[in-house]
Amino acid sequence: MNIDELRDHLCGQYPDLCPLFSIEFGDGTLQVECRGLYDAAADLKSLGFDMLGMVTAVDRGEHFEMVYRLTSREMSVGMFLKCLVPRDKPHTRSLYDLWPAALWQEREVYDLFGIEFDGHPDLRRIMLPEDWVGHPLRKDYQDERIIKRPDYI
Amino acid sequence: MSLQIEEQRQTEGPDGRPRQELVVNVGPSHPSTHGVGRVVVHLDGEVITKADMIIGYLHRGIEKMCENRTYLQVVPLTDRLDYVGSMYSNWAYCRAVERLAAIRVPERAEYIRVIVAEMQRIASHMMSIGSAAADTAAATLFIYSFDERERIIELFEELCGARLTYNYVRPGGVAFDLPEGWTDSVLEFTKAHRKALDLMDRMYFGNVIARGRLKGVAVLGRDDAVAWGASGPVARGSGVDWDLRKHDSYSVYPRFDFNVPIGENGDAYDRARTRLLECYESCSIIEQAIEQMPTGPHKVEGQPRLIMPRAGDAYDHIESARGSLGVYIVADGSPRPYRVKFRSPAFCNLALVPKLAVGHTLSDLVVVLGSLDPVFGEVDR
Amino acid sequence: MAIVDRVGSALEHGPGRVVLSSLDALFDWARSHSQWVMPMGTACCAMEMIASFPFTKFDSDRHGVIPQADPRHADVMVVAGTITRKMQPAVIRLYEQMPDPKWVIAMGNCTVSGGIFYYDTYSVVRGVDEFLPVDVYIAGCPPRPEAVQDALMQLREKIRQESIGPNTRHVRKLTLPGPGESRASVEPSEPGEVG
Amino acid sequence: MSGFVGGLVWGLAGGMLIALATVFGVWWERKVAGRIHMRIGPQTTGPAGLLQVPADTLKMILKEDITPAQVDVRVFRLAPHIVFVPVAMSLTVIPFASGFAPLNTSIGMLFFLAVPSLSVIGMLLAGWSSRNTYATIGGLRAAAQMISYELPRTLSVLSVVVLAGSMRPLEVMEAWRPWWILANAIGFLVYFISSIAEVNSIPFDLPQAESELVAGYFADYSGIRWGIFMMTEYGAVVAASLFGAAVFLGGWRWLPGAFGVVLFIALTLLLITAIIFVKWTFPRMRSDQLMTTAWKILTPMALVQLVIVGVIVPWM
Repeated sequence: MNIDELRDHLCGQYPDLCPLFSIEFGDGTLQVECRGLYDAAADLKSLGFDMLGMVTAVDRGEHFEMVYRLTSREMSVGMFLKCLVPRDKPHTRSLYDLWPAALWQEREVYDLFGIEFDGHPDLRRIMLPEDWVGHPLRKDYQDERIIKRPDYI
Repeated sequence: MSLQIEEQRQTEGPDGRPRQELVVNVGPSHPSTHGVGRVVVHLDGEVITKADMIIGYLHRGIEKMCENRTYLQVVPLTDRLDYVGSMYSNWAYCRAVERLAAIRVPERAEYIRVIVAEMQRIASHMMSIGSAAADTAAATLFIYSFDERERIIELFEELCGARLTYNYVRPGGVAFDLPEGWTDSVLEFTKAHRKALDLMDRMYFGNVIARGRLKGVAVLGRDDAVAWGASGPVARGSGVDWDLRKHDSYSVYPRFDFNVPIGENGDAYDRARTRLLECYESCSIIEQAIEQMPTGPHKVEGQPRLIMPRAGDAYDHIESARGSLGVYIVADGSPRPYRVKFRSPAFCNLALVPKLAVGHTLSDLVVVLGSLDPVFGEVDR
Repeated sequence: MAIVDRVGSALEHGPGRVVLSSLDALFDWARSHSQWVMPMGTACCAMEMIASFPFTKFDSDRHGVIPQADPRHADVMVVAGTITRKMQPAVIRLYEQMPDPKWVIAMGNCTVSGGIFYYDTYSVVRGVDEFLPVDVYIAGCPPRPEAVQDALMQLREKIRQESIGPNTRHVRKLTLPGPGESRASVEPSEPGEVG
Repeated sequence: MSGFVGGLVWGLAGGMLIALATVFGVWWERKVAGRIHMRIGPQTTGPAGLLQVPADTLKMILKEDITPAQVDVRVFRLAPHIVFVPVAMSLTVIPFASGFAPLNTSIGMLFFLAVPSLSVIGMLLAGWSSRNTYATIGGLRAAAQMISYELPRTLSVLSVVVLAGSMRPLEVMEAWRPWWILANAIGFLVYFISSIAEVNSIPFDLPQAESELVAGYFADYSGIRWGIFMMTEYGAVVAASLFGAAVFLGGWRWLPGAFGVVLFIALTLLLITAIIFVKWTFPRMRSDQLMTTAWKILTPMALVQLVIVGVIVPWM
């Protein structure tokens, strides 16, 4: 199934999600509000997206953008699910109930970005030691141990 | 940064008397953790009642480093991710960059990429089968399979001068064209390798002790495998028919005729044997690719070194030896990526350890870890 | 306290300087020809390290080098691969568990200086010599197995020049770096003459 | 020479024999393992690497002898000797040549089987006193394994005793006939397998289990105390091979005089090599498989062997 067929399929099944769907670089993206993220994810799961491939975040300045990569085995297609989380006290609902694969991936996002996941059963740091201060993948992360690479392109 | 393990729990035994659990810390430097993983297991007798997998001992912050490198400079970093299969990380990253910057790769380059990727798959599976066997003390099989891997490494060395970190697949093609006579050596290797695989199959998978050790251990159901995001031989060993080469086909893979070996029971034996059978298929793909390989340029002519894709984000994935390896790049129009995220299959597979290890003995813990085939460079990144 | 301590100190204070030199020759021969390695492999270099231990192509067993999983049974620690701040206490603990005399080989650029992970990263220790006394450095990313064997041969040369006299023994005190300091205090037991 | 002095002399001789056999045995194992792995093995230290093991031993003596802070010091220091002494003692009843066994006692066969199994106490103590989780598990595994495998091993030797009608090793050897090899084939197999288990070699090396328990019950020992454990291990291999070569394969009975002794040594070496081959070929068992093998396979086999012998003996 290619990406246009996926859009038609999605619009047929869930017309209210249809205007949020866009296509860029050959990949579909569903941009939702973070309040409705869990429901949208549940809808997509019932649509046939049975694998949660990747959970990550991008530091967009004012916001963190949560990025979920969903894959459907029967449709042989993947797509993004995105939402924007505000920067102060960032938190969003955990998708662990839908896909257990989120267990470690959300821990990683929590560790490196500091985004909290409501309903996550085991939210601890995973990559860095427990006593680490800060969340290094944020763009404003400060650490005097980092030596900046000289700029020669 | 404490190495202390948590307090031992008091539980009640079946006779009502208090019983203390034995808490055993495995790792981070243990002969069978395949790197620097650490598992804290709670034992009742020798049976694991709780396992906590702790990772991050090799977290080097590669994703942060990528943000201060140009697109081409990231390629050597991807070598260090999956150090048993460097070609995969190279290729997955390059595919994502090519998707972002709309680079069309010449056909010969795609064929070369397929050949090196399949050779890398054999090398990686040899390492995996061998080290999983070494965990059950079959050291000789490890040495035999490592010898097979060594042959591929020699061929790679001839190809790009490095034994482990190749930096060979670059955005827009591959770094160098094939050396003269290289394909003949590869064909010789695949012929000899099939015999070696037969030997290993008889020696380990036919051995009654090895079957007893592997069968019925770490059983992963098909639905669980999908829900936990397992991929590669771990998922296929559980009967999930999902191979990106076949089902979400990329590059020139649709042109080859090959099978995807599927396991039935989802135990450690099926996983290991799926890897072994995949090596046969890889041999066949290599032979077909060499036969079909066109002449032409091995990289895009006139490709500038400074790649500046327009703003946006792209994800691409390939089937690595451990599963679907994805790379997600966010570009902001500058010569450097804004954010690079590696979706590592070993990370997702390793999350299954606490689930799979419970109920088995301490001896089986190393089998569980070995059957998931973690490479900690990729797990921790 | 090992027997060698008693022998060494007895001969040091007795009339036996001459005896000590021939004992040195014997003991150094034994130590230099039997380097049992604790493979402290963390990352990419671990693969090349494995390849250089008893394997078909590069057989280090020819020189008496065999890997030992238990630090208590090992003489040489080969630190192969990037050491992160999370891993650092474990490496120090393992080094402390090894019995004297012990040596350290830093294999690969990451353990020499941080290598490719020198810049921009927040979690990598830039070289194991920040917290371990390193005897031999191997450059390369990763070094070839031949380089590892060469390092072991160089370490053999180094061991041959050591004496069992108490002053020059390999006693080095280690402390974990505090929050403010990066370099561990590495101090020899006593500055003494070389026997 | 009798009594205390004799025991002292033969005990020392047994210890020396174990030391020598270890030096040669380790070298031989590393060479054989090298051949199996398509490599060379020790080569540069001494001619053909023969001085490799002396160098290792000397180095081991010179290493620091660590007594970790958490251990029970007295038990920790005593344990290696408790492991070593019974194995050295067991060598004294082996019939080395016609009319010569250092300790020619009327219960020699039982002595050989019973005494070395006392070393399990040492293993248990070593594991327990180390206060190390790996060592504790290793010690417990060692106790369970060695006690389980005593039974099939003893039963398999019992069939030889029944055939010979004596428990005195020299009398067994005098009564030995070549057709016993066929009559005792099952028993020999049981003896061989359970001996591998008794000496903790792969596939029965659960107490040490390098890939699981790092080093098992001697994980916290270093220097020469660890060396004693290693020496005991090889000493037990040599003792089991000597005994098997004598009472099952006939030892020196095939050829007269000194030739017989040479053949005996050759047969022993054959058994040692077989154990090394098994060690480097098979994977390790799990503890439940280990117990299944002992109680459900080997013990019935040994009993069948006893029945066969019981049927044969009245016809002799």
